[in-house]
Amino acid sequence: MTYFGVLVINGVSLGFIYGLIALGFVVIYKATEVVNFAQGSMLLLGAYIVARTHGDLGFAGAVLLGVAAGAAGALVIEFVLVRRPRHADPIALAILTIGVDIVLSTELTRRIGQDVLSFGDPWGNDTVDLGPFTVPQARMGAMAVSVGLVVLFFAAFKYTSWGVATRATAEDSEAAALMGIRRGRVSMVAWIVAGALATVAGVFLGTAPSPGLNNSSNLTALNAFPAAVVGGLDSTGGAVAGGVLIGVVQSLMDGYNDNLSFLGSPLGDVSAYAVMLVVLLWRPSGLFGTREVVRV
Amino acid sequence: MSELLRRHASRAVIIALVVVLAALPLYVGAFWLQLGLFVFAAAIGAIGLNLVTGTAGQLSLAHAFFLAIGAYGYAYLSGTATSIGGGVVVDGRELPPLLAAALAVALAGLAGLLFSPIAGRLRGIYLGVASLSLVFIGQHVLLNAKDITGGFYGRNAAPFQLFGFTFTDEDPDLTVLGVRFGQRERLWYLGLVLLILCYLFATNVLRGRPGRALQTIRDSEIAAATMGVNVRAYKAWAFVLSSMYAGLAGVLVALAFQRPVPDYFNLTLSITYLAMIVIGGLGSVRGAVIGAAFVTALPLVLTHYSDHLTFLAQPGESGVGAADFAKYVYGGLVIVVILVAPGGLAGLFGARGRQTGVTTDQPDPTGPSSSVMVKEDPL
Amino acid sequence: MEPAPAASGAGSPLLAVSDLAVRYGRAVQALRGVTLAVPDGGIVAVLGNNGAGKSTLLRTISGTCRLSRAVIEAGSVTFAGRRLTGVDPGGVVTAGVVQVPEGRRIFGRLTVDENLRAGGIRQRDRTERARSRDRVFELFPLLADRRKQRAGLLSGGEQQMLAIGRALMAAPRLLLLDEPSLGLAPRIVGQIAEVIGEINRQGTSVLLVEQNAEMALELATYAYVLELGRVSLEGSVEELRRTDQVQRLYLGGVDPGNAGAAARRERPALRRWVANG
Amino acid sequence: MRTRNPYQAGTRRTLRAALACATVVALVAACSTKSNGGGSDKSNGGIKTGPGVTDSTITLGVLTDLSGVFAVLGKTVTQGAQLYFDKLNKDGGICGRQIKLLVKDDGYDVQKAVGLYPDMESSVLGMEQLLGSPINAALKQNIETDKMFTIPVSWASTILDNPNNMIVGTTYDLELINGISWMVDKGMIKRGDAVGHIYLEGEYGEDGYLGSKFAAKELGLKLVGQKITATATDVSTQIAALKNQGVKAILLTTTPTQTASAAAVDAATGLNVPLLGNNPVFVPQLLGTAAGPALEKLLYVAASFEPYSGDSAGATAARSAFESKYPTAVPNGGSTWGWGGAEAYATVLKKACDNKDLTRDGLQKAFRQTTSVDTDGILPSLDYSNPGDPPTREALVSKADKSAKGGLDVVQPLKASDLAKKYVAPEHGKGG
Repeated sequence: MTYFGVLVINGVSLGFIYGLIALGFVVIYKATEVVNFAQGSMLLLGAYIVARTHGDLGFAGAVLLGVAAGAAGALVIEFVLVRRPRHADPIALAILTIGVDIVLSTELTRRIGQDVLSFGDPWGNDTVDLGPFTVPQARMGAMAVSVGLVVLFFAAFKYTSWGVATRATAEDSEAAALMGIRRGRVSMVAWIVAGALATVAGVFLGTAPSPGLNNSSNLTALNAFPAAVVGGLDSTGGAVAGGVLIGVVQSLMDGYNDNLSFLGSPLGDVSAYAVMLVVLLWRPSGLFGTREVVRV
Repeated sequence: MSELLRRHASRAVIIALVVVLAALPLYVGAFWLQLGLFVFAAAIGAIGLNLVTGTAGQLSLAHAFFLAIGAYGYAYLSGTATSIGGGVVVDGRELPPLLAAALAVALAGLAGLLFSPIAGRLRGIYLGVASLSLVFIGQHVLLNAKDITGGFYGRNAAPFQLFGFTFTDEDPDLTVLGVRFGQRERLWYLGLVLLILCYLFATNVLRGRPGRALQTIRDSEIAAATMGVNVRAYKAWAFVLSSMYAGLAGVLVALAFQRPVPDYFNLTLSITYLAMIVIGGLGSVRGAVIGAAFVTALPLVLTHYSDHLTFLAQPGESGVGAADFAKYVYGGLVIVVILVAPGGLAGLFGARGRQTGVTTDQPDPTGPSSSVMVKEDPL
Repeated sequence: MEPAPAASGAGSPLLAVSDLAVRYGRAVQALRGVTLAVPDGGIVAVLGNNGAGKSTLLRTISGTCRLSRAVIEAGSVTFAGRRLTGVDPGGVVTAGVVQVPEGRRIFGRLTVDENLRAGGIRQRDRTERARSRDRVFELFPLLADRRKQRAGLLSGGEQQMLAIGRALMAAPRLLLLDEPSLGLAPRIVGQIAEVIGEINRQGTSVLLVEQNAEMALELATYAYVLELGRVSLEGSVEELRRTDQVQRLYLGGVDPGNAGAAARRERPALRRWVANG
Repeated sequence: MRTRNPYQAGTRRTLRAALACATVVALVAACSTKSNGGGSDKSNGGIKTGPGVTDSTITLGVLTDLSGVFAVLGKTVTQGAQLYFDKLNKDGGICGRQIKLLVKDDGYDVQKAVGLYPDMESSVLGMEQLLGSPINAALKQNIETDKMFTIPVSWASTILDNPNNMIVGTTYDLELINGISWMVDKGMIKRGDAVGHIYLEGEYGEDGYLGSKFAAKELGLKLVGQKITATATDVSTQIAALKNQGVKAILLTTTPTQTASAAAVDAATGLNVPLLGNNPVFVPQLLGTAAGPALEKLLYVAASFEPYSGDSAGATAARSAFESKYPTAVPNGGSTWGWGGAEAYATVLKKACDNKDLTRDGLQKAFRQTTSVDTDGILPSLDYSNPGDPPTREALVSKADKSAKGGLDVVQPLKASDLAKKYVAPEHGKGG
């Protein structure tokens, strides 16, 4: 039972990080109908800046700079690329973000090389005891910060003008335009938020129990894809729930792989995608997503 | 009159190209032949992906999975039971290679058919993301179903045979105009013929009723449905056809590799195929071929000439090497094409521009099937 | 022909559309030189069949025509002496022109309150915003009762009220109404008409685009008839009521047995139900 | 296509030549260079020479990863080999010929490797380096057909069955068997204990697992395996599973990042059991991460070659050459092994020279006559006379240590344990 608990805690703590990335997918999707395949590179970009500057700025300063850089990077992508073909079809834009991802991730992984970059975070390898469980402080920090960010995000999404404007645009962009809501601004803020969230997620992916940022850290964003889709691409709550679900499923599948050896091994990565496929068969718009409204 | 002339000129160019390609094995070395094989395989695969993504507008990232089915299907069906290392013994069906290849293509089509209920239910980007999962599940199976795939170690693909003629270095020894025709030369012609057939088939499909139906679906599924197009059936059919193309490309890859390994059939491969059809020009068969040639050849050719390309970091130096540079170029081209040249390379080079319809990001608002008209009809 | 500033008679009109030509793509010419005016404080109606160009006219004024890839070929829109052509939708709202879209298009997943917030998003002044909200709740007490409810759960008439209320949150000087009576029961249409009259009495000018000519001619003082992208008829409401054309096509009074006209009205309505369902 | 110009590199014929060949049947073989691209054996000054060999040079191929996930390893190994050949060339080379490396970067991409191989095939005598398990697997057929004498940068016992492969060192399974024996000797684990093994999906990981399974069976240990993918960076779930089984030690056949994660979680969860990894689990950069202290406390690495800091004459020479050429680079054991591998290859070349046969067949023959490669202590003496058997069964154990150059310090010199001498892998004896 304790073992089960450990697996669940591991899964949940990882799941919140997935949730942060997935939230970025969702907020961009809601504001612009674009699925951003460059999220992994944005994560790498912000985290790379943190890793390179923490020596001079300290952890907190580096994180601030990294978040700003991640947000700025996202903004550049949005501004230069995605905004220009304003009426382009979302699939073409999704492919465009794949192009961005190829270029950006090539450059960043080339720079990182074989290094394992640490962030100089205050948690180190210290742990916290929760009853029978021992959890790395960094993961507790990740959970606390993620929960904090998610709450902050939901509050902003619910109560600020930006939140209202984004939700209105997501529902009916032409009607929103008639209210004077500028879609460009909604989209800009969405990309900034996604870039910032990705950076924070990147930092947590590189703190204990991971040794640091390396040239494959961006691939974790691939796990956030199933998270976002399982929850429903247009559901912010679904992103977080999907992240936690995927994190827990992966952790349990890995942890009990011995009992599931007929499925082959390792099961962690593939289980995320298998879950996604099953969910999509059952609910084509994810667990909490709204069915696509078809307007002729 | 000038239209007629242009068509003749265009046909002449294509025939000239085919003649040049047919003569090439007499002149060029192993590197170029191997490269050519990859290009032929990629072009066939790209034509297939283009049917489903370029023409029907269904984003698919599962192409690597269907290629794997073709490659491993062929290796398994034509192979014999052998020990391949690490104490693993792979099974085989020992079918004649031609039959094995045909069945492998059919198998890939069947996989497409099995996936099509999912594809039929999902719209737009959801389909793209769902198709991602096939690649991951495929990799998992390739690595775990060891007695069929050989696991990480791969398994040998039997040499191709056609009516007793083997596509290997000997048996029979073959010399044409003084050039010894080994495995690569022979496979070159096989690949070339298959590509020509696939090209002609695809252009015919697109020119006919199914092509128009697929374009209508891309522009608006609702409009297509109201016009009497059976959307679900056509989407399924496009998926099946596209996976069969991928399966054939997979068979060629298996023959070119001699030993397919799971590492190859990963997400990067799917993305590479997507890059091919975007760079070539979505919706255009010719574009798919041009894009496939460009994306496949670029990294290899750059590496081949890297000694002479002084702006590239030489092996061992730090800086941007040929491999990275190729990625910048084709990643950048994907961006540029979508931003400014929706017709892709085919649109730039081709006399008539886009051949088989418009690109997804600019539905022609005047067309009767266009979503814009349906959506914004100023009633 | 210079349009008469009609009833108000005072100086230059609040909204002046002159020689407007708009085209979709290469083939569809939606407007072919439309000229009309809305005087300050007036209610002006635009009548017309499907495809006459009514929606395109409103889209061009509100700056959203670019979203549907329409191109302004010629002409201009001027509001309170300021050119609106080329101004983005946000700028148009700031200038004081707000459109209530056809089919209501309320944000169904947002609450009533949030819909109103979305409407007032360009209003930076907090007290102004509160004043607008009070005004909306005064006009539509029902919305005040349901402010926490999801807008999608409202009835059709309530949604229309919300759509109008939402537009009023931006405190417009000119309200553009695109077929507010569409799909509503006659009793509700009456209520809506009353509210529009009230809004106008409080000082907001109204440009009302309608197929329901009865309602439009009730409210308006001056009206235009659009046909195939051109103004085919205009005049004061009294004058127009007397013309055969308006009688026959829009009021259905003269020839009750005219099945063709009836069918013409039936079909588009049906089409819209499909479209928005 | 970019290939219309028949005069481009790699092209050796013209249309005219081809037509001439068609008419002069007798000359067919002579003018058709492609047909004998694999072995245009000539006799030259009493020495038979093959492709890649001229009067003054012997060209060897290096197909490696300089831009992909294993770029750092590929780079340092290549640098080590180049430094060795630089020294050798200064001393006069082999058979009076200078050794030249033709280096191509495949970025750890299978298709690129398969595409670039024919580019090298006809211009090199053999492959001094071929990096990557999937690439070795994909090119296996070609290597066999072309009789290409190759050093794979891989230590998997599965490649022993290819008679053209020269494994420099012992295999992953034997590294771990030696390492586990050492742990038992040191009292870190004892009969009846549970031992965990986190290993990668694929050749590398599964070969290591072969060794741990054997050792566990022989030594009465309870082995708990946890397979992971190469991209996983957090192994806390796996460690939790092992902790649940009460393991007393954890074996690692992982990427360096995963090693660091394992050490961090091992220490952080209070498990604190020693870690023993195969030679690729470690790069010195790990010691600068938050996991550094845990690694220094817990990590041991089993390898059949000396780390960068090794004190043998060979390792010292390799180190001083590296330091003078690349004073600012972060050193790691790759260059040391690269140097040793080059020396091993040179040993075979010298033998082929003595046999007056610098062809691929000659190389093959010389290879089988090589019973003791001496690398001045970098590696144990290597014996290639038994096809399919590892050239050595010895391994050393080193410990992560920040103060040592290259981050590793030897705690147990090269030695073959009794268990290692007894071990038979599935491939053993199958080569040739």
